Amino acid sequence: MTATLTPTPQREGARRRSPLAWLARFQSVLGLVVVFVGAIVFSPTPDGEIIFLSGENLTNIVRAVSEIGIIAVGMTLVILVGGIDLSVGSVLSLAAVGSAVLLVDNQLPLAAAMALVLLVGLVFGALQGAASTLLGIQAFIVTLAGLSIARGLARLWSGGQAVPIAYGSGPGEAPIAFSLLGERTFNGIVPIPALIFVAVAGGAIAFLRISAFSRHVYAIGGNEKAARLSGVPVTRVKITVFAVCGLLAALAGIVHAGQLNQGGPNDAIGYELDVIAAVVIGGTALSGGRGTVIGTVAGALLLGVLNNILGLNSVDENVQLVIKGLVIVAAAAVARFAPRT
Amino acid sequence: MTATLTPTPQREGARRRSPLAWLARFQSVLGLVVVFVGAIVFSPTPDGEIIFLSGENLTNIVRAVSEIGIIAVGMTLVILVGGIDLSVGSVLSLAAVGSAVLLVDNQLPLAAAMALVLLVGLVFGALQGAASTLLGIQAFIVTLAGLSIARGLARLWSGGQAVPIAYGSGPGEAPIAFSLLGERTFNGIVPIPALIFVAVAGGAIAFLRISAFSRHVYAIGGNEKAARLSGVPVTRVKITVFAVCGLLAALAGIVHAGQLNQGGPNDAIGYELDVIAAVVIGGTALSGGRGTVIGTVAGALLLGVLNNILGLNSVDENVQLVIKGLVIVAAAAVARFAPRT
Amino acid sequence: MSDSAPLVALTGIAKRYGGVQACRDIDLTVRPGEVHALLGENGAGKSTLMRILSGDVTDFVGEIEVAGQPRRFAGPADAQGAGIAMIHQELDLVPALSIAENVFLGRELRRVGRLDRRGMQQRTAAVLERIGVRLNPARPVEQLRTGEQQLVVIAKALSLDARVLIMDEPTSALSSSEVDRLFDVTRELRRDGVGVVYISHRMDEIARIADRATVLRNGETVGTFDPRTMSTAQVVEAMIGRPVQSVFTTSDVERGDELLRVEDLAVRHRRPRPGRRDPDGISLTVRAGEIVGLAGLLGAGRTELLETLYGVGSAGPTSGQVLLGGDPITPRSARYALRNGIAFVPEDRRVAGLVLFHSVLANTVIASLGSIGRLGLVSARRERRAAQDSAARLGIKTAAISDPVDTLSGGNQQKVVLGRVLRTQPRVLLLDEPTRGVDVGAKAEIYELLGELAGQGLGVLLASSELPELIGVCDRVVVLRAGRSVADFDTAQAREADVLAAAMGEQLTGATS
Amino acid sequence: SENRGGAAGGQQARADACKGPGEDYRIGMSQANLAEPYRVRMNEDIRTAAAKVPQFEVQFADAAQDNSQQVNDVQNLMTNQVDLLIISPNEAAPLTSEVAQAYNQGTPVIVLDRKVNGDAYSTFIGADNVEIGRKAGQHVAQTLLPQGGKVVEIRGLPGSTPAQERGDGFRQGIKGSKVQIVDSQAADWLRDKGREQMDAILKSQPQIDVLFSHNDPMAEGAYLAAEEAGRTQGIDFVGIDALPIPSGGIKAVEQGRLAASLAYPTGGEEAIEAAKKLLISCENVPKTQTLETELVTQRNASQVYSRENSPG
Ligand SMILES: Nc1ncnc2c1ncn2[C@@H]1O[C@H](COP(=O)(O)OP(=O)(O)OP(=O)(O)O)[C@@H](O)[C@H]1O
Ligand SMILES: Nc1ncnc2c1ncn2[C@@H]1O[C@H](COP(=O)(O)OP(=O)(O)OP(=O)(O)O)[C@@H](O)[C@H]1O
Ligand SMILES: [Mg+2]
Ligand SMILES: [Mg+2]
Repeated sequence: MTATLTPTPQREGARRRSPLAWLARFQSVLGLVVVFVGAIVFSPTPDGEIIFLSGENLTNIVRAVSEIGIIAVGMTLVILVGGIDLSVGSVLSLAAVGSAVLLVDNQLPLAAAMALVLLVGLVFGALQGAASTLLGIQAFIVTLAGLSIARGLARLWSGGQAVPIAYGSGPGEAPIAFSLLGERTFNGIVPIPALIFVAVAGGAIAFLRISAFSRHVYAIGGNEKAARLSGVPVTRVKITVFAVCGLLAALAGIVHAGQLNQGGPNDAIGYELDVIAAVVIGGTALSGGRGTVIGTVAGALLLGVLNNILGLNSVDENVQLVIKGLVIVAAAAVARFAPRT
Repeated sequence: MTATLTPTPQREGARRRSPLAWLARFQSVLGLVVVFVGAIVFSPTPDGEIIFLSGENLTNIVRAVSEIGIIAVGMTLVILVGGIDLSVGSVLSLAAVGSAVLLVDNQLPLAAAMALVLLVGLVFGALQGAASTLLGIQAFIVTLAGLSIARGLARLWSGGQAVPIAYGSGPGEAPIAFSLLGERTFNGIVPIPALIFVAVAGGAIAFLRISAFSRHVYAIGGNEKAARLSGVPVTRVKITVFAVCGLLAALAGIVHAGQLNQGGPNDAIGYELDVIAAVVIGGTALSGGRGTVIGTVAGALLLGVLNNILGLNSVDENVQLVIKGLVIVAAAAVARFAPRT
Repeated sequence: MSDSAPLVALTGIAKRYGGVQACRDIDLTVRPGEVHALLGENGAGKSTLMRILSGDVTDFVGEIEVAGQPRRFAGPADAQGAGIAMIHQELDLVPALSIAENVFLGRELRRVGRLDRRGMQQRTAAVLERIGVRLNPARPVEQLRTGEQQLVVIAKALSLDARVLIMDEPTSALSSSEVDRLFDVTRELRRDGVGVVYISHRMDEIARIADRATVLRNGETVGTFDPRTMSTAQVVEAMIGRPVQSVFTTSDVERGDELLRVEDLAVRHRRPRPGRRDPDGISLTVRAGEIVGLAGLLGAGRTELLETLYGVGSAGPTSGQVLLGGDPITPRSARYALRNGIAFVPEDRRVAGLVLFHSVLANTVIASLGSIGRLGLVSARRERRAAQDSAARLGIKTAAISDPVDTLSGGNQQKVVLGRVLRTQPRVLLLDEPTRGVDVGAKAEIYELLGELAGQGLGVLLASSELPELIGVCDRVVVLRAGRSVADFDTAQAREADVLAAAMGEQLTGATS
Repeated sequence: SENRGGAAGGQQARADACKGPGEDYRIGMSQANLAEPYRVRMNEDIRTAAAKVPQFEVQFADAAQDNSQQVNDVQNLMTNQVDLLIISPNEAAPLTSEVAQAYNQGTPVIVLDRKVNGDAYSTFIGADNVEIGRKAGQHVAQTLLPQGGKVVEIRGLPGSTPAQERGDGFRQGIKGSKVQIVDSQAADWLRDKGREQMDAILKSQPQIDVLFSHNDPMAEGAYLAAEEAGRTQGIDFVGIDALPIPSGGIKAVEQGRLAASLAYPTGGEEAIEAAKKLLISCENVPKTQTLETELVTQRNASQVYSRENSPG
């Protein structure tokens, strides 16, 4: 037997890094680029200034998408493992109510209140993940039920009415530190929610790049059976991912409460579709195993820019709805027809 | 090698039709059975009569779910091919507005108006299917855009306000025949929308049983590549299925207009989740290729019974939300743990 | 060999996938009444060429002539209309549909406008009968074993009554009895003037069935010849471009201590599973440095045994015991098995082995991330190096390790699975049909690798449907029949016929020639 | 107190905003949602009234019932440098600081229908929901059921302020009479939900004398349910809003489905009036303008309808 184990030569060299191939790496942000350029073109320009590009407007956009964006990071993970989480809007509202009640009514210290609220989101998410994986029920059903349950709990906890947050150190007043969430900072330019969004997204991107966990996430969504046979702790990873999504929804809820100075039990209705839209427009496949957090960030910003530019121009609200739909399809088509390697 | 060998004997005969296996065929309706029995148990009984079981109440339930149910039949097909249609609520509203405008403002004859409205739904659905298959964009994005577009069109067509429908033969009045949609028949017991629902579901079940088309639908959702290699016209089938879903959403819109005597441009917001819930609770997999229309009908009725019994008991609305979520998960779990062959 | 006008003629076929030239300037003819073998290493371009002929791949360079007429197929249905049918290498069936529905998918029978279920089931039963399978045509395909699914795919192609039938590795999951039956049918087809293109990596089959053979190498034609006048060694040399003396290597390794011991293992399931054969009294041992074969007919329970040992068989009460290095273990999950040094290569790489749209890299390292980093973190650089290592060691042919696995040829996909499993540094290796679809050269490499690993003290339990492989590679062969271990041969003495006889048990007496 | 234009630094009244009739003005209108007929009508009233002022151009934004979106809308409008902001807030607390910021920058702000907290705005124009509820209650207690009777209430979205206030007002209105509320269900302001709830209510309530609904669409939905059950005869349906549109409550009263409805005026016209004063004629406007409600019954329905829709 002669066959030596000479490796087949790898034709690495043959692969040229064409500019097209380079561009294709950014496929998930291509839609955003197109919409962004469109927004510049169609920006109102009183006094010749491109309003859309003004620093204030751009930070407004980031702030406006930050809640959706924070949750979308968690939703990306959930969708990557082949799941879905419809409960995020309700959990956001539950967390907002919780923040208000704990700070104002229960006079908890800031750190304790925040920790408790985040824990509620985490546990809620984990329970949903457990119900879905351990009972083998489709995540859609479990989290649809979760949507209903969390909304009910938010209304019960708040007594059905928005709980207003006043700041100060007296009874019935929340610590002033909490009001920072509603402020702008860094020369009045960068709003705190935007910073939190950027931190969450950046952290997630970095973590996904270097962690074994993220490999497990992708493998499960790609082929759960193969992942299990490869020794991936499928159930644990899935539950964790749902828990993270719940946690981030709760974090968004805290931001929401800070932004609006109240915990509203009827807030964020229908956010789940916006969040999923950001993820999917960012190129993540609903079937799992394929997608990136960067794409999700781009998807969230795309929706934000679109909303913003339509708002800046006085387009009729109903016509706006039509244009919005058309642009979303167009942006998705552009990304789809981007060159691929 | 010498042996020509007898084939391995297949032990097909050993498969007995156990009662368990028989029961398993009804797995998709098991959740409904459980909820139904629960509803009987918890029904209010003034004068010893089980209100829930009264003929009128039962037909009310069917009427209440009929719009969701009609669309859910189409949604089942869409989900079976591995798609999803988020636009159905908006298309319903568009069709309701269209019915009212065409009958009342444009004074079209009943048949022409209905045909036109159904055509609008059909074309809208087909366009979404085409955009999704031909451009290769995920159905979620396309139909989310469709949701926005159809809503915008509905508002534009109606001028933003509900278009009331009065009956008669004068100008500004709709043909009296249209008012039948709001009536009951068979001794005032069976509401017409329920009849339409039953007809659509029955027709779909029969059609799926006897048509080659249905095999193609299942095949595409189960293994699109295999379907394509077998010569199944994948694109055509997918577009057809989206078109049918749009058509049924429009039919539901006509029913809706008849039921409420108006075409409201803001009706049916969020219906898409209810419709998808009915389909998924009925055992259809969101990943495609697996599910039945019977299951969907059961899923729709389950949600209807649940709403009804909570309403009959006048449970606090917020507690209702929580109970509803828990029951949905429980029903899904029951169906999941039913025996399987 | 017939000299009549060719049924189809391919000229100058070329096809490029990104940086890979899958086919370049290939000519091929198929004549009526011939079995034309298509040979070549993994990734030589066989499947691609046939996918072009069968209308699956439509963007290519070159000409196709059918019965003298130039044709350009719009899709598989179009090619089928022209009388060309193909059995695809990967079992492309719809899991939830029944056998009959799969067989007639896309061309359902109708009677008075409605689906003719009965008719389709009867005709399906008839084709299945023709290849010697008795399966209920109403059964969902997902309940079938891999081998049975392969038979269904064959039945489906036969039912098309094609004039040109392409079989891309139709026997890779079949055992000898089914193969014989398939060849009987193939000879019938030949008699009826059908042109058959036959692709296989089982060299003995080529000699038995083929009238002509065309060898491809790196997407090019090496030549067309008469397989009956050439030895296997010559054919293999043509394929690989260098001589390979013997495919099989038997290790002369000093056998060490007992690594794995299975004592009277039985698994009883809670729910009845039609057509399943659970372990029901299996005893065997694997020692360090030993390669033990598992032989048995389709459905004898080999896969179930391996899955049970790996802890991924469906749950149920177990009796008997499994000892690893002398200690009793209860494998409950793949993680548990892996932690204890047991690794497993599943039978169906596409369903259970790979994330098809993920890269070679990701698929290679997923089971061994712990060794690539620590504290749950991984270094992309080390990950990359590990994957490149595996690719080089196993000779995985891919343009780049960042390419998705499904752009690899079948055999190379199999090597990716093997590479991943080996990276977990197992003590005991459970292999279920590890060379399915792997070319001769690569097989030799894999066998040699196994020998090498055994030399380092690894114990291997290898299930295979290819008897020559089992006898050639293994030290001992344990035969399973109906879930029991019924014989244990030392391959130094055993002949194929003995193993077969043990596998078939009393059935052999009924068999006639 | 009276107010004039915006307030710089929150204190000093500034006349900058008022540049007289020679200038063109852009007005931003932030609407809470366009799903409620009442709000669509409000926008229309604003549009119609503004069309008569050549200097005015109005830019509309629809927050689709989302507080956060409305914050964005206001910011967009401010970025777009509107000369005056009209806002009908979704809820008070979330929009208070946004409105205050605009006002403190010197932009006059007119708050419509729902209040914001504090007083950092130019003027509030709205009706009094408690008062309307009370009037509805009084009408039921004094006119419809002077001998007392059973009332079923269909409420708006749980937790929303108008639902709360209309319910409270109604209870004040029937206080001391023999009118009794026997059932109360929420239908989230929606017509089809109203119908659904009424279906169930009709099952459990053998006798209903008056159906009081927090808005007209829900009352109409309930009417449909009763009609189907053949029980419209004994029940008087009372709604709120009385919108002067074809699908609104006035028509329903005129056509005999509703016994009465109480007008909830949109204030759109009044808002443009106030804008004219603030921007063009540099006059003072009152800090609060409470709009009067009007009881619409069969007697005056058609007259009110044509009055509300007459041009001019
Ligand atoms: N869809 C695809 N995308 C990219 N490359 C592909 C694709 N399909 C095949 N290839 C490449 O084309 C070459 C030929 O592949 P092909 O499947 O034809 O080989 P084969 O001869 O059938 O091999 P095997 O014996 O392993 O099945 C391989 O290098 C493979 O990686
Ligand atoms: N009824 C069934 N439903 C689902 N999967 C099945 C069924 N029968 C067999 N399988 C799967 O098919 C594979 C082979 O099963 P089994 O162990 O019975 O056969 P085997 O001896 O390995 O024969 P072969 O591998 O030659 O098919 C296993 O992966 C098993 O899980
Ligand atoms: Mg191949
Ligand atoms: Mg096997």
